Amino acid sequence: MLAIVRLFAIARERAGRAVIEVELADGANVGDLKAALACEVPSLALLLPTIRIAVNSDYADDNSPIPPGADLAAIPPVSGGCEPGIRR
Amino acid sequence: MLAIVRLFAIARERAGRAVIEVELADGANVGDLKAALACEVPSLALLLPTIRIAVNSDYADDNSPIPPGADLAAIPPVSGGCEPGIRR
Amino acid sequence: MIEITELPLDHAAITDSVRSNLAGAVCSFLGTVREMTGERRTAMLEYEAYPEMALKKMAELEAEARRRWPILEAALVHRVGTLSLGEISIVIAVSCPHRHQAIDACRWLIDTFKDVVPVWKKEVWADGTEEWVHPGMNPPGSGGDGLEPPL
Amino acid sequence: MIEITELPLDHAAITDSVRSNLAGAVCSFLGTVREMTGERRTAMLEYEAYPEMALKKMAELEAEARRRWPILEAALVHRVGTLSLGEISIVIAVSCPHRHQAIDACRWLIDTFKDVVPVWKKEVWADGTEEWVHPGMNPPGSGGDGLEPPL
Repeated sequence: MLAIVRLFAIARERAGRAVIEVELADGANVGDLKAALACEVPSLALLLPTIRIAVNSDYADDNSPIPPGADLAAIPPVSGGCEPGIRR
Repeated sequence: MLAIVRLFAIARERAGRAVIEVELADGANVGDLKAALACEVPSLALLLPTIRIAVNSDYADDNSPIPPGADLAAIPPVSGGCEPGIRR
Repeated sequence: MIEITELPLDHAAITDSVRSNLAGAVCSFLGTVREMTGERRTAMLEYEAYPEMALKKMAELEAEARRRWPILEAALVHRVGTLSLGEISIVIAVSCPHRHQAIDACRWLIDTFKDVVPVWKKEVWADGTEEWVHPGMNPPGSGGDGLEPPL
Repeated sequence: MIEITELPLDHAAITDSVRSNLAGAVCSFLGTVREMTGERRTAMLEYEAYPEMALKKMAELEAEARRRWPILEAALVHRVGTLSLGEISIVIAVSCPHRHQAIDACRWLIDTFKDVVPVWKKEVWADGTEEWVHPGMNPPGSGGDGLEPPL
């Protein structure tokens, strides 16, 4: 199946694009997707350990299945709001 | 010396006036003032245990001296703000 | 900004007064006239202050808060007189570099304000009765004695 | 009110939107663009969101906050795009019957927002360099890993 993954923030900038399409085996899970992304876009490989994948707007772990047609996104650590470097 | 005491809120309403003048011995302290107030205005007697006296806009205890000409006030428990009955 | 006023409070202007390019966070607290207290319905509130002492204590609160947190700007404004349902009785606004500083300072300021600043509130209930809200003078069992302001 | 917008935030309107006759307390938090971070000077900030997911997570945060506190009204609004010094990036406003409820709920909402809502910030420093603020991707020693959003 074809997985269409939106990229944001540093992931988008490192990849040089806002969307990546990768071909996955049917029944692939999020871990498989991350492995495919690392192959497809080597510039993302070093970021991937800190990136979470969202499946249909929910955070998913590596074992989560990827339903066909799911909305997929690569989510770098978030920092909405106003103050860097505190509390983390 | 003459002590001029401002009354607020329930103390003002119970006394029926906003200012009380009482004659004190020179060297009188806040405890003496409260005793004089209880004699002068019997309707305040039951309130006095919960009332604090302010001397020149600071809370004072019974042993505090009363300088001649001091601004004096009877301060019922305060409740500025917005929510009754919580946290106390 | 430290103020006691009979005029309606402009919370937007008070909040804007503490904004700063050095601040990453602003926390504003508004006390508003609540209609229901348990089963009882409020018609309006009357606030009375001892203005000279209130302003002095408010300035002391701001100074103490500035010792405890890196406050850039602070505003404490209380309204007195008769307030209708939903109207604002108090606004406290604080700006700090970081968010927890601003929120903690704002919380400490409103808590301590209610302990030490000589402002009193009278409930005018919808049934026509009136009642001063004096912690420690209210019916037994309603809680502490309110006699030991920490400042 | 749950919103992601490119327009400047009207904090007064957002705060007014949560006022209620059933509330005795309103707490509003504003995140603003701070000029100094340590010795470094910010020129502007750029915010980027994954809007669909951000709105969903913001609605989940509001729902969870309503389970934890007796919230009457809540508003969560984040701005995206380029923001100048002092401008407001986020407003969170909450009304509750009592003050600690409103302050605690507001604090929890801003903390949890920053943990789970997909909004990112890029510092554009006054020296012309740019830097995404990604906790856990920043220089070693800058703190936790930001990898376990609680929701």
